[in-house]
Amino acid sequence: MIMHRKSPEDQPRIGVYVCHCGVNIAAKVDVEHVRDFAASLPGVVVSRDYKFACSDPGQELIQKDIREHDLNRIVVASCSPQLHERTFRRTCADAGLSPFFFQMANIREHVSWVTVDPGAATTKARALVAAAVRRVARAEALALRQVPVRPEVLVVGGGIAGIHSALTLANAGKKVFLVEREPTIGGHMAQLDKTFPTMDCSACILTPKMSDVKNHPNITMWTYSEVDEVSGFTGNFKVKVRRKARYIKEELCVGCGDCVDACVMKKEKVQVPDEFNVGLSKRKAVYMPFPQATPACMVIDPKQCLQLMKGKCAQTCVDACERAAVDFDQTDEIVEIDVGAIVMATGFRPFDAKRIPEYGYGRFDHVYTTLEVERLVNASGPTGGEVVLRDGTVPKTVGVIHCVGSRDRRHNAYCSKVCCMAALKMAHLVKERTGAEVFDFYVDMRTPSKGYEEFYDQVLSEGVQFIRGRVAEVTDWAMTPEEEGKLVIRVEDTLIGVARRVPVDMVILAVGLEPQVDTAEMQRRFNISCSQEGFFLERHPKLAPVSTFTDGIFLAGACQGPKDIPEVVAQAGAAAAEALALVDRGHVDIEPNTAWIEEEACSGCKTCIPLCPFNAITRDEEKAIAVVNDAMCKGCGTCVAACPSGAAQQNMFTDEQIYEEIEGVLAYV
Amino acid sequence: MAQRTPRMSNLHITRRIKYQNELDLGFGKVMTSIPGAEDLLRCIQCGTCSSTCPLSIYMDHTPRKIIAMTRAGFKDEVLSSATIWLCASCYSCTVDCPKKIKITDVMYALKRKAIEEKVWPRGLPIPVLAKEFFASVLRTGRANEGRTVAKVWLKTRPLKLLANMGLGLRLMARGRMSMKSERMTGSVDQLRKILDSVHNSDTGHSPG
Amino acid sequence: MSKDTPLPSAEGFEPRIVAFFCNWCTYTASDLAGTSRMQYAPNTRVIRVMCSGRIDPRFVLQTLREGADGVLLGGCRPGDCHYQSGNYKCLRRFKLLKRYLAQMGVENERVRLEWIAASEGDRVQKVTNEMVEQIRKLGHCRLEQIPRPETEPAAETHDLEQVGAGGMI
Amino acid sequence: MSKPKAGFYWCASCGGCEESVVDLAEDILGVVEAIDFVFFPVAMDFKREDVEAMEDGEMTVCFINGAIRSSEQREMAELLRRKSQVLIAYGSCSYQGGIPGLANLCSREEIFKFVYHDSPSTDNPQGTRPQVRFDAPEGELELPSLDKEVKSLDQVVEVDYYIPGCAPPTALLKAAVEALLSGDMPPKGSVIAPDTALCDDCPRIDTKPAEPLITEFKRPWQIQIDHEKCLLAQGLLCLGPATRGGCDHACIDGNMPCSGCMGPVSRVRDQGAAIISALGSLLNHDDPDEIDKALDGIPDPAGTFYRYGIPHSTLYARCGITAGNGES
Amino acid sequence: MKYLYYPGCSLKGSGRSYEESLLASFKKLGVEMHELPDWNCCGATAYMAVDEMKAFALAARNLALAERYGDGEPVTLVAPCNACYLALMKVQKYMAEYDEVGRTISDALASADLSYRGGVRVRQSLDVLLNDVGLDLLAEKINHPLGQWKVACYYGCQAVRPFAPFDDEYNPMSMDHLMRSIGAEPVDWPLKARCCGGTLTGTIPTVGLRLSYIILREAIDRGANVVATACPLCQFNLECYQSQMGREYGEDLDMPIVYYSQLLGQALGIDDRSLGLQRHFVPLTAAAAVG
Ligand SMILES: Cc1cc2nc3c(=O)[nH]c(=O)nc-3n(C[C@H](O)[C@H](O)[C@H](O)COP(=O)(O)OP(=O)(O)OC[C@H]3O[C@@H](n4cnc5c(N)ncnc54)[C@H](O)[C@@H]3O)c2cc1C
Ligand SMILES: Cc1cc2nc3c(=O)[nH]c(=O)nc-3n(C[C@H](O)[C@H](O)[C@H](O)COP(=O)(O)OP(=O)(O)OC[C@H]3O[C@@H](n4cnc5c(N)ncnc54)[C@H](O)[C@@H]3O)c2cc1C
Ligand code: SF4
Ligand code: SF4
Ligand code: SF4
Ligand code: SF4
Ligand code: SF4
Ligand code: SF4
Ligand code: SF4
Ligand code: SF4
Repeated sequence: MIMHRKSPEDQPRIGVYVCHCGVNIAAKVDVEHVRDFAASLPGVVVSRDYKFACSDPGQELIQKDIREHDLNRIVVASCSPQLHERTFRRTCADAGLSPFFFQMANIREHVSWVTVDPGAATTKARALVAAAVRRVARAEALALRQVPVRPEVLVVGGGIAGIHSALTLANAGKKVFLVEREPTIGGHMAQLDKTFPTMDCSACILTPKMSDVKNHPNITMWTYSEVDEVSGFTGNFKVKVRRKARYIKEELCVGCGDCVDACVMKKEKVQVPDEFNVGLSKRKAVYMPFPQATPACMVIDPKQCLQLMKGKCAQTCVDACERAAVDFDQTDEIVEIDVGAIVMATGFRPFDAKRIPEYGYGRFDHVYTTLEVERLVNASGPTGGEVVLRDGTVPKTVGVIHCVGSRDRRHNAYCSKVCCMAALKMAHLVKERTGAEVFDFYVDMRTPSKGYEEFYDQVLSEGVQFIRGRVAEVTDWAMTPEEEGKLVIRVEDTLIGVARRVPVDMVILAVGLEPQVDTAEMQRRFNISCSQEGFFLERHPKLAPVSTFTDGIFLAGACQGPKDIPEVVAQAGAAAAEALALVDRGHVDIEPNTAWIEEEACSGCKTCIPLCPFNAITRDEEKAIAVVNDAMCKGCGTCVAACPSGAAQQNMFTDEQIYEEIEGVLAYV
Repeated sequence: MAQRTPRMSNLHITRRIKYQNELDLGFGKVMTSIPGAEDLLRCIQCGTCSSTCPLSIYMDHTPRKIIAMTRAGFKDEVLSSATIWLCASCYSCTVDCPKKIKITDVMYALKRKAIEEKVWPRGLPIPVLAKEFFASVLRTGRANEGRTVAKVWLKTRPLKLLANMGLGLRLMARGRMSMKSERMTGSVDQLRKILDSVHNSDTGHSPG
Repeated sequence: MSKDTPLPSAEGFEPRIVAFFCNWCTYTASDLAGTSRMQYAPNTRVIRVMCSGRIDPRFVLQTLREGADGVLLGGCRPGDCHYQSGNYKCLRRFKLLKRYLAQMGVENERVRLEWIAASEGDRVQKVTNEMVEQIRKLGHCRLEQIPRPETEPAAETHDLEQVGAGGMI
Repeated sequence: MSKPKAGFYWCASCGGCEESVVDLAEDILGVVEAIDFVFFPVAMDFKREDVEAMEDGEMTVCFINGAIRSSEQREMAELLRRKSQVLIAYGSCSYQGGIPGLANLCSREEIFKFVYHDSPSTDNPQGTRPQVRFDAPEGELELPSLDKEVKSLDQVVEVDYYIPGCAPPTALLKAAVEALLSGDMPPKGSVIAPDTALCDDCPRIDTKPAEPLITEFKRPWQIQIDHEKCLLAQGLLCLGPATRGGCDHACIDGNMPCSGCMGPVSRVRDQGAAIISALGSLLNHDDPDEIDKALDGIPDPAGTFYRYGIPHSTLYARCGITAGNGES
Repeated sequence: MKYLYYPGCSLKGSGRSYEESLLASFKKLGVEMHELPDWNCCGATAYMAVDEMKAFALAARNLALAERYGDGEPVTLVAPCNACYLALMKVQKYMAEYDEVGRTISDALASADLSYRGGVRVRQSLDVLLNDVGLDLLAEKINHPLGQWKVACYYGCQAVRPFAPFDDEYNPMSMDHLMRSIGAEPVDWPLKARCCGGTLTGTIPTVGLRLSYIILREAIDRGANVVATACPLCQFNLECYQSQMGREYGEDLDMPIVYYSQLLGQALGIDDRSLGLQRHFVPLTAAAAVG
């Protein structure tokens, strides 16, 4: 229920609290001065400064003042409302004051952190406080809306992050939909051979979890599927999932592989690079990404299959399948589901090493990425675990290059966090498998987690040669006879201070982690934000690392930023817990910042009706006026701004409140 | 070069230490105010510049070290270093640096500082070359390579001039060099005005 | 009312700019500028609205009337609006409003619409500094000089694509 | 009981407001019967001295139409304010500046220059301009001086009520007179007219689609106007959605779009901005170029959206003129 | 197609044959080149080291003249010499990016009643040939394909670094494409954009010579029988010091070093003299016979 109450009868009695935030604010803004200034503003009864307003004593202070001074309006001048508005609203509510009689002035993010001159910062803080005081005087008593929450959760992405989130939620008894774009779940972890630092076999620890997902009664797993559309809001999302045509009936296929053997694409040159093996092997049109793929079900690539492309093929696969699972008539299917919360676990994309042409990837056959070598050293990989080069030889010298695409302002300025360890792992594995002389070119060695430094120590003791220096170039330009036919790595050995040329047989590029290509598209579809580097943006890096700015949507894994498996799993658990906390409560409180239309003032001009993005406005034909359905209104205020009669109004953002704010920010000298 | 067995007598044992008061700690910061050198302090000492530089193998300090020394206030060492004069402005380092530091510009700035403080290696014809070049431009608006080079050699290494006479004559014979200067079609006054204006501006990056 | 606000003297003139930022993108971006400690001119005061679609031309006029020297409107990039298309509505009103403002002698640079995504803290910094600089050059917004010589209703050049592109020189 | 005394005076006006009184037709007799006109320069031969001779507050009511631009108009407004108990701004010019207010888009000098020199019909070889003082054979003559800008009545004196319209609908005048006579007046400062926008009682509202209905703006002469269909939906700039009703949709009935003479409704601060917002929102283009192209169809936004209210507009009101004491 | 042309000092001196062959080829291709009237020295490399602002000022004056020449129309200024190209690009960019440079240079120009507002597009001649003239038109106009040449395309540093938008800074290909289009065979080699030593050949010859030699050596090793350059300084270093290099490293070096435009001219059927081939020390013809 919303009460449309005009300003209450009683005069505003306002309390103002100017927060120091330790020194975050106080070092720039003269908080005492702002406090005194606030005290002089009309309606202000109490004005204080305080070290940490959001701390318990800070909140208690406010509550005490509310009771003792009979305050009916509160202004806290501190950080961004995005951070602590809820905290202080709760403070007010707990002291018996409607939470909507609270107003925040952002003097940290918008003032102390961005202003050089303390005088100017103080002036700006005063303006914002003045505006907040004037605005809060116009605040109205509103009630939170309570909306029931659906108990189901959607997990998008079936890497280790998505798998772990889904299992946690399912084990807590919630129904989970897991939507994975590829034909199988598993993500990048499935492609890894061993995992640092303990070097357990990736498949051994991942495969059981994958089959748990498949078999869990609470999990609906849709692979080869994508989310097309998301609407609704926290607790009540409506999601359209596109289940792409596999051309194989999932319920019939047992993954025996007879169809693959039968497929007409016998010759390698008509086959296509195998995605799972990062192009190191080829596959046919009908395939299963890898033996433990989950579900163990084939898929037919429509961009490859002759029948699907040209409508002409002997269809040997159809004949081969005893279970008659091949079905060329399948089409994409759209399923609509309702969920209460969403966990995004869409992972990362490895940096494309071609973007650093000086390293010769794609130009020289013997330059590989770490991910490719993961497949090379893997017993079920394209070479059966043998480290052999594209020309069939075994490398005798190998160079591993760090920071490829990372810590590089021309590409990604950030550190990819896992590649130092991945490079060390490669150095170790390659040395172990081939006995080659391994050179490791690093800029800074970053091994800060549990057991990581110990791993570095081990690799050092194994005799890998570490050269501190960022490689300038991998070239086939030989200066000496020994360099002929080799790849020469040009680098400055910065610890010794000389330029070196190191000839090697094989180069391994430790590529960084990048946001998925379609992150921007996903951001739009799910209405969440991205940070500068393109990963999904968390609500707060420390205090809300798995929440987004859109309520009800949480983040897990490498889609939020580069991280390794232990961290991914920890975060996936956290995201599941947050989602659980939401759906388990059964309802959510929704801000009542909805629009409403003053009946007598509305001329029924129909201006507002087509503007509402959520079709919340309809025309009451009898009264010949417009009416807002506040369950559908999300409070954008577009109709309010457009109404030429001033009949449409928005709770919490009334014209008067904004006019007060305008006058407030300008009355500051 | 064959490695000689070290003997106590030819082991050079020197004591090396840099005292804080010998440094110019603000030097790096000062340099960042020069257009192109603004990112100097961001260097992570990765050495890409040194390894891509075709000349680093001749340098007394690699470009990376020059950046480190500049930042750390080793002003005297930097300005008297041969490195800055060996830089051929090929811009390899500038395009390769992962921190987008415009090292070539830093090298230019250091050269200018060295000239300003009169600490360039004696006998190095570069400043003279630039001066002659400037004179030529002021006279005709254009550079005459032949004349300029001849004059430089005359002033710095007269013997060299003789040695290169042959080349000069061959070039002249092929119409590729002339002692007669090309000139701008208009008057050089306008050009002078422009240069005077720069000269009188307060950029602080013109040694004047 | 701010009628008591003394006008800053001509020298040492510091423009006063009111910014209306949408909650989801531009306000978040300005928070990000804060958390990233990007320093910029202190002349703007941000008023948060849920969507750039809430920005009523009346706010802009009222802001100028109250003595502001510039108004900055900020919304999500085209296609990124949290409410689907509020930013387009804002753009259309803005374009019409600018034509009127031009007739009233309000210089083009004083009222500006920018699309700034949540991740673009640096654009908040850049746009603010740029605008402060431009308005410093123009000086105080002296509407009291109306009537002015006729101004051509200047065509608005603020195109969706161009926003942020930042023309050369 | 003596009849209440009333005055009716014109300032910068076209005469239309007087016509509207005449339009009362036979009702005028009733008015004259109930009220004693003591000052009505258009109709009766009273002089300024007669007014000056009155006691302060002697007139019960005085209607002033027309905007204020000259010294004489200002003096008369002040005089009549003193002499009357209730002062009513009659008509758009008096209410918000009206058509004369558009002159504020140009400077006084520009106006003089055009009128006395440049206009095609001017023949003024000596370049003579009117002077405030002029030595004629008959002696020194004095003319009123022209103010720097046009103001609404309430920007010069306090106004009690407003009757909007260009010219005001007779029904409103009648209603005002009746209310006055019965003593049942609304709160001071009110606009005596309905407080909903014109669309409310527009006969075409049902034909107005609830969708972004504008793709281009057209002038009435450019199209064959449909008699039934919402004019806005036909691409004509109808200001009805942002304009107070009470005009009995006269223009609409004449197949002409509303040009906004009744001013905004009470909750709207600025009529022009309101219509800018509404029309901008309803424009059916997302592409910036398309938007611009459509907007080119409004060559004079200030004159179009503020045709009757430049002096009262939000922006203009910053020009140092008091905002007026009225609703808006 | 019409362009404004900035020759720079070298193309009037040691690099004359570059100008001769380029203008002749452009003419044959129907491209009009108008020499920028009253141009002055671009202020390149040597000058930057002594007084950067003045170097910028010199370059900027040319841009200002070009902009004025355009009279409001967009102008493309073609600078075939790498050093000039870089100097012009650099001042343009720095004027826009650094307030201080922008201000000082604008003031300096203003003192001589000039101004520069960023309206000139500076381009390397290779860029124009590849992207405006286009390989298709070239293919049409070629009447003497040069099958005998295995060309090491040598771009030098400053054509592709650090500002050039038209080609890859590590492995540039535009000249390679051009050579292929005239029937020659470009060799694949890694030193296309490595530094030739620039002015070091004159100032610190031991180093300069070695840099040039490394390039020459690699070109030979990769099977080239001619080196094509895009820069008068590179051409000078590689050709004029060849005998010195030979002495220094005890080798018989006899590699013709020409401008790509000279090969292009030949393929277009222009006679050798008009292409300035007689100006070279190592004759092209001789090597062709060998090759
Ligand atoms: C070469 C290399 C070696 C590594 N070695 C180790 C190691 O030894 N130890 C370690 O701890 N970490 C290692 N890592 C890091 C590890 O791979 C990651 O931490 C982990 O895989 C991230 O898991 P994730 O689930 O977040 O993302 P991902 O594994 O990328 O999974 C994301 C999943 O989401 C799916 N998806 C993406 N977009 C959509 C969409 N729109 N709709 C539906 N589904 C979508 C993808 O198909 C994918 O299945 C290594 C990384 C690399 C590159
Ligand atoms: C100098 C320094 C600076 C840092 N700066 C940063 C920074 O800027 N940013 C950042 O992200 N991180 C920073 N950190 C790290 C950060 O402090 C820790 O990550 C964080 O405090 C760990 O929180 P915690 O709750 O796990 O442990 P703690 O903060 O150690 O809390 C553990 C609590 O458990 C109590 N406790 C212990 N044993 C028992 C018991 N048996 N029974 C009951 N109670 C018990 C303790 O009394 C204590 O209150 C910094 C750390 C240090 C040392
Ligand atoms: S986080 Fe916010 S409320 Fe808490 S101390 Fe800092 S500024 Fe104050
Ligand atoms: S489609 Fe048929 S043949 Fe192919 S794997 Fe499945 S069950 Fe076996
Ligand atoms: S983790 Fe290591 S290799 Fe990866 S970006 Fe960071 S420092 Fe470079
Ligand atoms: S505020 Fe926005 S969502 Fe709500 S009714 Fe108005 S237009 Fe629709
Ligand atoms: S725009 Fe305003 S007046 Fe028109 S229908 Fe909507 S609420 Fe009513
Ligand atoms: S390349 Fe850049 S970051 Fe690396 S050492 Fe050189 S200057 Fe520093
Ligand atoms: S510009 Fe100078 S320092 Fe940089 S790579 Fe070239 S020669 Fe070396
Ligand atoms: S817009 Fe005009 S024509 Fe249309 S309904 Fe409203 S008043 Fe009538």
